[in-house]
Amino acid sequence: MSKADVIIIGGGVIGCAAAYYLQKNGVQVLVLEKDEIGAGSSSRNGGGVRQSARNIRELPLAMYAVRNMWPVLGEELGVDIEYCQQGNLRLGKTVEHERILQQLVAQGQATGLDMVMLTAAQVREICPHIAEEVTTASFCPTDGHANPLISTLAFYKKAREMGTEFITGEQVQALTLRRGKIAGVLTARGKYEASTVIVAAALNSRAIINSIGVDIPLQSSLIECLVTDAQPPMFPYMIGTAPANFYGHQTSHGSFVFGGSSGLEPYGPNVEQPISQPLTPPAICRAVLGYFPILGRARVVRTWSGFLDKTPDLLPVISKVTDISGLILACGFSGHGFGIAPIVGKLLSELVEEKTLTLPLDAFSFGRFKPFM
Amino acid sequence: MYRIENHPILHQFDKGQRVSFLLDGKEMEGFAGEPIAIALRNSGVLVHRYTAKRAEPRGIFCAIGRCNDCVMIVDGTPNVRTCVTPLQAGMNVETQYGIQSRGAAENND
Amino acid sequence: MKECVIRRTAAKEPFMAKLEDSMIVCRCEEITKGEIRQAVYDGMMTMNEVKRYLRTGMGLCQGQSCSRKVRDIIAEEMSVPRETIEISSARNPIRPVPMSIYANDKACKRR
Amino acid sequence: MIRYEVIVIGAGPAGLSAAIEAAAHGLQVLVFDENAKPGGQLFKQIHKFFGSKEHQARERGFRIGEKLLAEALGLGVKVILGAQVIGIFAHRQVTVMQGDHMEYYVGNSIIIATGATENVISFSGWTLPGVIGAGAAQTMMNIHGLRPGKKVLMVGSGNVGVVVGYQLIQAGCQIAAVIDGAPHIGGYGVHAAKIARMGVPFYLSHTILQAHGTKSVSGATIVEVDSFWQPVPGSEKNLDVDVICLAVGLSPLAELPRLAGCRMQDNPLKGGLVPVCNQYNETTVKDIYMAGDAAGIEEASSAMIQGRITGNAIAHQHGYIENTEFDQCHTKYQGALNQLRAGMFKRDSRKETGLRYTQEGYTLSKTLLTKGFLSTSELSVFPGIPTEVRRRQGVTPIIECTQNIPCNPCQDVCPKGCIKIGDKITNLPVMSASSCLGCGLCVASCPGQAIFLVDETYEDQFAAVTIPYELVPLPGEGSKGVACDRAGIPLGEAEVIHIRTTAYNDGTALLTMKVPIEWAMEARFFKPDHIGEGG
Repeated sequence: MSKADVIIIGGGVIGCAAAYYLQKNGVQVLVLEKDEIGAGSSSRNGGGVRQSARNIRELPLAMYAVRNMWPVLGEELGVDIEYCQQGNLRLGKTVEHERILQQLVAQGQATGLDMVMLTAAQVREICPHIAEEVTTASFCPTDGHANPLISTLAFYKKAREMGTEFITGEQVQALTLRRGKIAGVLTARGKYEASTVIVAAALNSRAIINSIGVDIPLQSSLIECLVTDAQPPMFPYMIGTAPANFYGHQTSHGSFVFGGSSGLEPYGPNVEQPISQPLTPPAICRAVLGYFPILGRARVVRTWSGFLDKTPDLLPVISKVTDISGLILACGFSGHGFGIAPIVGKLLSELVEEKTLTLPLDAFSFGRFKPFM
Repeated sequence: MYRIENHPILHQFDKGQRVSFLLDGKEMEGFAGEPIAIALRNSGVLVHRYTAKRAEPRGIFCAIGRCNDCVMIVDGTPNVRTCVTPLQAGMNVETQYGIQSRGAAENND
Repeated sequence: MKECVIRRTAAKEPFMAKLEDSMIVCRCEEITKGEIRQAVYDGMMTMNEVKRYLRTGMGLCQGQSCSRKVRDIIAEEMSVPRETIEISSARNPIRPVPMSIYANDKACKRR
Repeated sequence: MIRYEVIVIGAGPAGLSAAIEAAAHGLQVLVFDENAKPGGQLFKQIHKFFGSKEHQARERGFRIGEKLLAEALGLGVKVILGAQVIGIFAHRQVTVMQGDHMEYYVGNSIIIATGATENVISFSGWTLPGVIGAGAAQTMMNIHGLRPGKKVLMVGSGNVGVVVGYQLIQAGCQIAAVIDGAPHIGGYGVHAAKIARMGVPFYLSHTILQAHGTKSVSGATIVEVDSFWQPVPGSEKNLDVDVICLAVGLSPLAELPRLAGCRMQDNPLKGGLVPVCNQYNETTVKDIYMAGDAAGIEEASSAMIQGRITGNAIAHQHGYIENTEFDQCHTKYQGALNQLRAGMFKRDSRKETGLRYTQEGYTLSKTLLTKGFLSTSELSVFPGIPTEVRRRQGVTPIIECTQNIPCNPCQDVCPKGCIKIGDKITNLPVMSASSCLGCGLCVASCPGQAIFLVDETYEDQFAAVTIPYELVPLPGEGSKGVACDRAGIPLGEAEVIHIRTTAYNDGTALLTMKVPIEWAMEARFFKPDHIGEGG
């Protein structure tokens, strides 16, 4: 049926970003999405654009994106993606919390991040709504948040305008090879040809690449988010806590988005679609109210859950599959893909076009799991 | 003013005690236990709030708590559905501007 | 329907405004018919995509008042039968719940 | 986690009926409703219901609600009010917001009976205060005793529009007009006729263009539409109203079955997105059942039977009744349901164009379908209209029932058997025997208020016309007023010669007025002198 230079499997933020950067360089892209644009984790995450407390091997990607891409992305894509770079505030209440935060700050500073510890008085000054018991906090002023739903759609919108074709409702069943090289993909309706295929289909990536005998270790993990009604402006920061029992922020709309878990999720029913768990929103609410009692009156209007696609080392695979020409993987983002999506998209375009990489991708190689497999 | 004193089928309506409450600082009357919105409508108050984006007036629309158009600030809490929230003596009801009271909304500017 | 295949390529004609574009459709989030039409033109072709792009149905009533209208507008813009446009996903809670009440959950207290 | 055998969500007619049926067979039943009062829409429905005895015909909705509730409680059903079910999770877990906390329940079976939500149409100014749903109007006046305004434009001529229009007048409001985009009145002709004879104009093929006003509604512009729904230039009319009431249909409230993972279908005949159910109202998720409008829009009488069907199926499923009893009950309920679904308003023929003949072959009244009243010339062919010869013999009922509605209280209440409908309850009533006592039971019992008594032998040159009357204040005997015809047009002076009110007639007074004999077949409404004098 269709012919393109590159087929991207997956219309999430990674696939759409890659499509955008490729199409911008004149590469004809076809994106195949089994559901709709941004139906998976891209629309289910908390929207953090964060460098602090990130794995040191992933940090350069986050720092690059924050420095060079996020501040101009909305303008570049022509959509307000609600990027707010006012810092990440991580709160603590106990001596143990303080120790955790100090360690994070030390790590961050060692890698060139402008992180600081705040005293109780300092936290209260920048965030007057916190609970009395909050005694300590770390702060990373260059962190922030954006609207993940709109960001994903913005990449899609711009790529489509520039000429990328998207086909949604089209589930890829297998990859096809010709003379040992990637030749395209097969769907229930037929086949699509391209000599390069990027698999950016989160958990589904595994079944797709399995079709040609390639595998990576991926595990699904359910997490949940909730959103409240609009509240008067309270704080612009991305919020986290030392015990990491919730995270979230106030959106430009005024509503609060919080994510978290009850701890029971791994033991829940084994399901294909993410299904909300009855005990998770109460657990998130209790965690939030422990730090922001003022939000007791805010009303939860919606909750949703999503799957993380976790790898054993919690780092993504952003890599060519060396022994199969034309196959590129971009999956396993392990719950922190949104903040680095722009640079990942750009790097994927560089991989396809065989350009010099803006940043090294060695830490994310497919090959690192080879002995394991 | 809008109360039905004698209904051909339902005759009289069982109402609670007559109580007073505040609307934007002004004393109003209604019956305890009836929805706040009903007491307001009887006194001729139709505008419950002004919207956040266009500052347009809104009031009762569905009257059963579904549409959320009749929300006001009640005792300091915004977004309270007045069509399903029972009136109590001494309640402080405020017209909602966006999600704030008029004073707070003006302080933002 | 998710099974429904949609090919999405850039619109060839420029966006045409209509007389009734200024009319409010989503009462909660004050989204107009024109904004929804523009969103479809921009490539948002499902109710969830329009919802995520514009916030239609994300307000206090969670789409109870507008979802049928939004669906009709999307269908009309795409020139497809309205039945082919799937209603946005249903989500808990189906009524707003104050965080203080959500947190006050007896099952957990009994443990 | 609290377990019940049956959890019912929604204490409306369907939910309560399901609960009663299940509890009567011995199941332990818990019912949740988010409202402060149970009964759902029944408590807003102050009109008399159609149907037959087994459908509780000629009872007013709110009385049926009271009975259902008493019956449920008597059977040990637990009803928790002010309880908002916010989600259904795996294994039929139900999360409920109760007061200041959340509770978790689990049901061996769950019945979702959450009813319907009102549709809206949007037009310029539709967000202004004063534009309300018809349900909102009913809630305000019939629950809280408050008029929603003074003068109302009703948008939509379906049963909800015309019934709520009548109730607005009962509450003391004026109706400026009833409009509908369709070329025909959507509701029962008899409902429309009730307000037409009070002078309410119907504008069919009309839509609302704009609500006027800055802070609230101060007027409305309506406009005629052509067959492509396009406004006809120059046909605009401005109406002086302070309320615009939207009665443009209902949609099933089916979020809970969607959350529960039930397979859904988009069914225009059922009013929108509904779960796919088998004949016992079980969804595609085992042990999750539906009842009432949430499974497809009908009306309260059908909802009650649907509830029974569901409750019966669950009792069988859990081993409380054997196959024979189950089958018998099911057949009985299905039969009652089929009766209600018959007739020209049945749900799969409603949208059919070409409403031209009754099932007996009579030509339908065109003025009834477009203006809300029967013209005298069209009337005479119908079987409920006695001949002139018969009328000269003394008091006789005039049955102005000309559409096939599933309803037969007139046949039931007549002590002399003057009125025949037969087994098929959608048949038009036939005036047969000549032994009318003039008791007026048929007049008061007709939910459509379509039966009148005419006595052309009352006095020389004068006839006595008895009409059902449900307005306040009730005129006294001897008081003067104006007799109006079916279109609400004043004919001239009339005098009230008799008023009958009985508990059995439940609020429907029989008002007998003396009119010149030539108006005997015209005068159908009495307007007391004080009306229209600034009242």
